[in-house]
Amino acid sequence: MPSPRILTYTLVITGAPYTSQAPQTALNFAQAVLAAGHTIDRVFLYGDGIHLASVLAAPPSDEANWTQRWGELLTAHEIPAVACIASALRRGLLDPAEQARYEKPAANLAAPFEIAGLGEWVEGQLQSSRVVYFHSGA
Amino acid sequence: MPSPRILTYTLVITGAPYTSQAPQTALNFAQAVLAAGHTIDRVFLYGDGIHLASVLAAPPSDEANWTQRWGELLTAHEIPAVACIASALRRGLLDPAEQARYEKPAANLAAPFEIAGLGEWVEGQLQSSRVVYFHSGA
Amino acid sequence: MTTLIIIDQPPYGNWAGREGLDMAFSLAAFDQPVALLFTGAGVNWLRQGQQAELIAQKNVDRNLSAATVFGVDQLLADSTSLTRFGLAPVDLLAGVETVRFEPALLSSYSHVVCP
Amino acid sequence: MTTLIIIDQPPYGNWAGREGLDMAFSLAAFDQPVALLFTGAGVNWLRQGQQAELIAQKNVDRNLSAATVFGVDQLLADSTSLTRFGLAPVDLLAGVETVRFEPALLSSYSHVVCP
Amino acid sequence: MTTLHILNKSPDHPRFALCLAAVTGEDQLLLTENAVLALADTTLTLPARVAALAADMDARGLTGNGLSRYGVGFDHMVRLTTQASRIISW
Amino acid sequence: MTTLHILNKSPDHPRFALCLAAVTGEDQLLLTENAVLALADTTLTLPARVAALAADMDARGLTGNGLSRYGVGFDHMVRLTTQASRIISW
Repeated sequence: MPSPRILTYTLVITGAPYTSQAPQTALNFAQAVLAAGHTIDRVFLYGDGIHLASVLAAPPSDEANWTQRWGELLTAHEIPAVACIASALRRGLLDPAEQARYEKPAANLAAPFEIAGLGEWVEGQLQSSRVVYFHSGA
Repeated sequence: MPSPRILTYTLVITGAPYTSQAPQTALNFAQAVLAAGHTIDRVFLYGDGIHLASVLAAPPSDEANWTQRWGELLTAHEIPAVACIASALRRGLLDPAEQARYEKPAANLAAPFEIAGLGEWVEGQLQSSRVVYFHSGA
Repeated sequence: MTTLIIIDQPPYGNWAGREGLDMAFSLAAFDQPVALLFTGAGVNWLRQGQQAELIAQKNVDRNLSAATVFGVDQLLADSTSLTRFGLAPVDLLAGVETVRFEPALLSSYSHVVCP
Repeated sequence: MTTLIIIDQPPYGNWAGREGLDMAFSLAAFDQPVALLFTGAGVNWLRQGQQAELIAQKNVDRNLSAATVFGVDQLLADSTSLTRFGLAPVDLLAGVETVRFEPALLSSYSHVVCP
Repeated sequence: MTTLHILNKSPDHPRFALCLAAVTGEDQLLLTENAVLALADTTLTLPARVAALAADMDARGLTGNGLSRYGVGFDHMVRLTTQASRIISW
Repeated sequence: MTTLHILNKSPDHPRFALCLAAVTGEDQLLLTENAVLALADTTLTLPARVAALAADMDARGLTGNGLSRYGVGFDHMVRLTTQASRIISW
């Protein structure tokens, strides 16, 4: 057995909640990564995965709110989470700056998620010892 | 050849824009239905299709805004368009009434879309002479 | 005027199957005749002993077991798909009727929806 | 340290392939080594004469033809998939290299992404 | 009773084979979106009565090789929906 | 170099076959979400080194028939990601 070492992770989520299982599988994995003593450098939402960062999701009270559960984990462990700006704008996920730029009536990005470019993903590829993707299933 | 008769249509869209081609295929079909002299009773958005009704979508200026194009057609021909409430709430599509009920910071439903239950789809099945579905592709 | 809803997606990993079930129950709630046909990986909705709460989702097997009580006329399952996934009658929820997926089966339904 | 992006979804009907291309061009823009591998129905991205403007989408063939100029190291296509879709070398965009999809092909890349 | 089958899935999607298993010799198949690639798929045998949306074919470069005889416009798609007694979207 | 393949697609999805074509005898395959149904699919031959998320198996009722020996927790999934020199999510 190799001796345990501390690794760093970037998690990429490309599947949406309430359509795919990706955000919940990713959350369970993230909790296990942290429990094992490793570090999560960042979470990157891409494609349909950006819907995880919508503050407006209102699932029935007997179903999990994945945005809220992810938000709690990210905040507790101070993990940066970024939604890809190109994916977000097309799909109607806006922060106040993009709301103003596109003159839209509202913003709907949940805290602590942020909006940024694919450069954040490239940085994850370069810096983290592991990059794990959580795609939409089928 | 049977003589041409006026038929009534319900269109059901289950695929999201900027992820599937469903809203654009459905729009072209709707225009051809109207051009042929038929009537569209209603458009029903279900599952991921509800994202078509988001007023916050901000695609690049050289790409089509499907919410806007659909809105223009619906308004010009006074066609009711309904997003399934169960699909919409989970995915973060809210009108002001649902925003208030769930105490959310914003609403994002585009005019002239409305939010209602699957009963609207059942009514379409019963009343329209044709029901055509536009699913997410793959 | 019966509507047949075809479920060909497996449970829990994506929502297409579940949204098809909601359509079926909705028709039944409005007293409209409706049948469900499970085929391909979709037959796994019918497996006994599901524990979806372990992945923070809702079990559907109770709803499906009671489908005929709620007004769903038939629960059909394609025999080839059942064999493929090792599902014998004893493994299935109560009330499932085994059929063969073929045009003749579909032809008796006025509406066929494959969500 | 080259990243291989695998595109197995066909063009225009869904966004997965396009989002994979965006990932590849983004790596190239940051001067990171990247290659694209098209397989399955994904090889249809490489067909000459696409007119995506007819379905109100953006043509990608110009971008793909210039991929190596933009810094993408290789455009690879699985030979079996090309044959399946009737694609001979003359039908393809310039600069495509035909390969066989197998573990040995993948093993030379440090990252493999299949969006 | 003739059925119009509208199919928008890529030929390697399981829904594609499911649809083909449901089509009879009298039925009409209409290929849309990614399903038009089936016209170029040399491993497939399509039913006798098959058409495809021309815009989707042209978008994907499916023009030569005698394929254009399959292409139809949205006006024809509407006509097919009026003629069929039942429509299934796969 | 051993690769960890993480596969979440249903056995009838084309991505499933693509993944299997990429797995070598030394590689580890981890089935997640709908891919765990492959353990019940009598038409499939899976690679030697295969595991599956137990929660996804239990959710889908895949408990009996000696299947439980494949089940692992998320802690094991993390361990697999630390041991592999490369990870591919299909």
